[in-house]
Amino acid sequence: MSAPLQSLDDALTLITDGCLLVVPREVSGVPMAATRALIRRGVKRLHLVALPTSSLQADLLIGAGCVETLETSAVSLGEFGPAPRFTAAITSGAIKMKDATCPALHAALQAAEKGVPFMPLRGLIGSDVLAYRDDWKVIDSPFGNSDPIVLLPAIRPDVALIHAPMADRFGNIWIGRQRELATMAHAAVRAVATVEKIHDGNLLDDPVLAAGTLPGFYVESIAVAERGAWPLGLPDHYGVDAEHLAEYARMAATAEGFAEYLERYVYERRAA
Amino acid sequence: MSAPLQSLDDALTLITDGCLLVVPREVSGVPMAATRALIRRGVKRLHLVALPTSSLQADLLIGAGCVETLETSAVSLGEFGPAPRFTAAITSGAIKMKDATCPALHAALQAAEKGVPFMPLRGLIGSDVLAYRDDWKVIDSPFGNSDPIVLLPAIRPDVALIHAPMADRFGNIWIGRQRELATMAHAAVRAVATVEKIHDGNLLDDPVLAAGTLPGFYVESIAVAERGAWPLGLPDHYGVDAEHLAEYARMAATAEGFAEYLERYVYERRAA
Amino acid sequence: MNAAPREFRSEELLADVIARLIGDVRHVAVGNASPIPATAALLARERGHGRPYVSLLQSRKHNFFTDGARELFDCAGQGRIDVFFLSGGQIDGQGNVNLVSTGDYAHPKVRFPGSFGSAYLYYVVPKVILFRVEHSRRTLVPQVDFISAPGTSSPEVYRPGGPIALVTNRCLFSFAAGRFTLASVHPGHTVAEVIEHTGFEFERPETVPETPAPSPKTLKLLRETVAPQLAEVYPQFAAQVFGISVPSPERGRVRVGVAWRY
Amino acid sequence: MNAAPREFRSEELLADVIARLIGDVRHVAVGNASPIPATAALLARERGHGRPYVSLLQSRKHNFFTDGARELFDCAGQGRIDVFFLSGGQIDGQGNVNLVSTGDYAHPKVRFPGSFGSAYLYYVVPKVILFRVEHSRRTLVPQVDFISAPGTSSPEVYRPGGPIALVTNRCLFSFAAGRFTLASVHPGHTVAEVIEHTGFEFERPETVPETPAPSPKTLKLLRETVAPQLAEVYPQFAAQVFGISVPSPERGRVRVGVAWRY
Repeated sequence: MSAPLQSLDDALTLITDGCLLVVPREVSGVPMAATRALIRRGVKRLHLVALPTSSLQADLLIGAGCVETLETSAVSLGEFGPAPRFTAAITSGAIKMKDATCPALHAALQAAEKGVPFMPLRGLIGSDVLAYRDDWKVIDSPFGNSDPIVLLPAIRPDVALIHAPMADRFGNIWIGRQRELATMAHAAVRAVATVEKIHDGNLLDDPVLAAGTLPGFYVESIAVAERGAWPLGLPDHYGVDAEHLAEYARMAATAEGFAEYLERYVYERRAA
Repeated sequence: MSAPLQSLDDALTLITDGCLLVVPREVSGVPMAATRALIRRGVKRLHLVALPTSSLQADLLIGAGCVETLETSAVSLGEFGPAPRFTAAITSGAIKMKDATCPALHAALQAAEKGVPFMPLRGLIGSDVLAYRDDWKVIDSPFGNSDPIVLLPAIRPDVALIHAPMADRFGNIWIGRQRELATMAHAAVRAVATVEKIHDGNLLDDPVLAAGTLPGFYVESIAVAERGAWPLGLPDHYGVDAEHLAEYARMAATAEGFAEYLERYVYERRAA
Repeated sequence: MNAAPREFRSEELLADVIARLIGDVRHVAVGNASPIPATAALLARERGHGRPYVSLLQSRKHNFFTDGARELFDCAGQGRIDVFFLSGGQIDGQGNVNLVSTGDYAHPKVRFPGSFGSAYLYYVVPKVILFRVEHSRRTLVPQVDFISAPGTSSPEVYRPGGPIALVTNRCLFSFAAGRFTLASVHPGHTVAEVIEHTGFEFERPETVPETPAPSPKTLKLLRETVAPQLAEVYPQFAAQVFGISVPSPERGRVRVGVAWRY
Repeated sequence: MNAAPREFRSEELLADVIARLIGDVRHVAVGNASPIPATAALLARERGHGRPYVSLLQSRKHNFFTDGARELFDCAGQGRIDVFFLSGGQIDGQGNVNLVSTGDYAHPKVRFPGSFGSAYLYYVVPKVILFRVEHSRRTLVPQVDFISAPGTSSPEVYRPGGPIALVTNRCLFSFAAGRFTLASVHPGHTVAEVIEHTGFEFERPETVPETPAPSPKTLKLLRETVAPQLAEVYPQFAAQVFGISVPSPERGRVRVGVAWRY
């Protein structure tokens, strides 16, 4: 396998209109530079799965009109308040929402990782989360007490898009404790990554680094994007840009303010 | 949580007669020093699950009369031939055998890890592996083509027994790429470990080491056992002792030779 | 012992109340944006001399998970998490919580962030403590518009867990047999006020005790021992409530419960 | 091209046969104690200028897995493994393999190690190549005593994979529609001999070709490029077959196929 190192725009060509795209939760290393590049390119009709939640990334993509369907457990700016474009899109009916609960998304991705059509999950029974999901089934468990249990169909994304501290020239990516990034890559047909930097040598050659490495076998393309999670944080590397997120929360509160945000921070590439 | 560091015999007290014990495959770091200590103590009626296969460890425990039921996908000395005490015990009917296939055991442990009563698995249908397992069920998948699929009940061991390169005084254990050791510890009620050495400081404080660390929260007791996998190997640390395994294969070919092996290498502690 | 009025902040009272609810358990996990439950969990750990084990999911230091974002849920499924905290845009008298939306689900009036892990954790964690500072007829309703997770389940449903209490800025409710009971009213508040501001019906004893104020020993523990630990995860909160300031390069400002403002 | 007899070892012929069966695929995985399939996979990679990706499960160097022992099976379930190798204590004419025991399962005459991953991988890997050096009526039987994994499945069973061929020390069988067909007989062996030593019935064309001997180019690749790579995992085999000796602190001696001696 040769190194799949590419420019950011080239690395993202796999993410086409209508694509089933999985992205990680807000604290796992969110590919924000890549997200801005996708918005600039004008990707459309994404079926976006946020594993299991999202913050700025989903809100930006929704506000920019890139999302047709959203499947996740929550979208919020956390300490900075509700996610305004998500909230507006849901109340106006602009996107289709598939409400889930965190472990259901993890299990559905693990089903794809394991090549099984479904995974069972406890909980959910009697909730409206289940009531509104006609793609989830309930069976009586054939073991023990024949009690009812939910079966979740596998989610096999077309592309998993992640951001990580480093990659090597063989396509291996160091993800550390963020092991859901490995599950996403395993579950998806193809994985695309941005990284802070390139590691000299082969990450798999060092047993200590290898323990936190996603093998390049799963990775289709990689682009270097320094501070590529900004304004979100990258665990153990940099924190969130609180001032920027507060500014976003203020600007995105209205459609006009959001358009101005896009103009200033996405289209003009000032911060990308 | 204070450090659960103990002497080898004390660390193993959790492994009682009749215990459902899970042990790792022959190349993942097998707790052989601990196995010899268990034989010396005379543990009885183990329900031994080898994830997903075993070599010397299962053969020794079976030959020494510690095992009532064995659940695994294969027992063999690999390049050194069949596992003689396993083979003898099966043909004489001395132990109850639950034949499995590797991914079924991984899935059954993952079911316990996830707190679900079962996991689905492809394959198996039409095999005698399935035919002889009345604890496995077949249902028609409620998704897609309603095709038949096997459901495997969760295996929740009383104890997971592992060997690893190092632990710290907080009970954290560095397992590296041998992530099935984490699944075993998660799935089991309690985990017991031997390690080559104690790491100064907290393994979770360093993000690179943390990526390969099983948190101490899952670990009940730890004992230091230098070269604790001998005569098997420990990945990235030492290889198998081929001469010893060849000697074992020769001696264990007969009940008398096996008794002599136990006397020389287990009871006399020469090599422990 | 001490009838003289003591100076304490409501956050300190609430943390003390929650710490008592936690009780003697092995492991307490605290989700995101929950500084008061986090304070309570750390307080319980100080009182228990290191027990319970406390996981603050927002923290790197107080968070042992190394198997990715799923480990919390797997851990709960294994029965290894004894106490968790949930909130809700609406909570009703049957213990149902709503983290999704008000009005019709297809055409919501107000949208909340979403159910997070509630539709699972509410079922499998033995002691779930509901925590909602705002105690009003808007938040505590007769019937939630969307059940993110139900307060109780029918007997055939696997459910080792569920709610044990609801803590608000006015009072403490206990929860059992599908109903809330007013357990105590916080100093400075009254039963009449609780009735006025609660949208659901609840049981109450003839005499409702006052929530005990935090003891001097508790206040000392909170201010001197717990607060500095808290500052890593909730620097803004620690500064506001305890006057503790620790620069943290990885964290932004924290505004309490702001995700629930609507 | 070259009618003169060439010197080659049977292991080189078998590796060449298997390399052709592998064909143009993305990923070949080779299990434990399989030096000849490993040789073939590395040969295919040399011919393909780096494609296919080869995973030797016994190796640290030629093994990219970092998610523990389950990753091979997960990877196969994802459809990311195109070729795998299986053997068996018994193989029958329907492609069923037996890795468990002969005689009655409850009271076996001979016990083999066990089914390993066969009862899964045989179903999900598109090209499974059966490899059994010993070609005898003891190993190639009319009907296996225990089906570790069946050669075919009924149409309702999910089965994207299965056997495509059986390679022995005497010949190559192809497999399709539930039956073996004699595809070629190795140099030095005859059709009559194959019939005599095969316990199951099989199809054969009127004229059965001879298995082509490895070309000089192939032999050069094997000896000069593949053998040194192989020595990391199979030092004994590399020494015996190719005269290559690389000291390896992590590996013991390898005896080919010895797990199947009975």
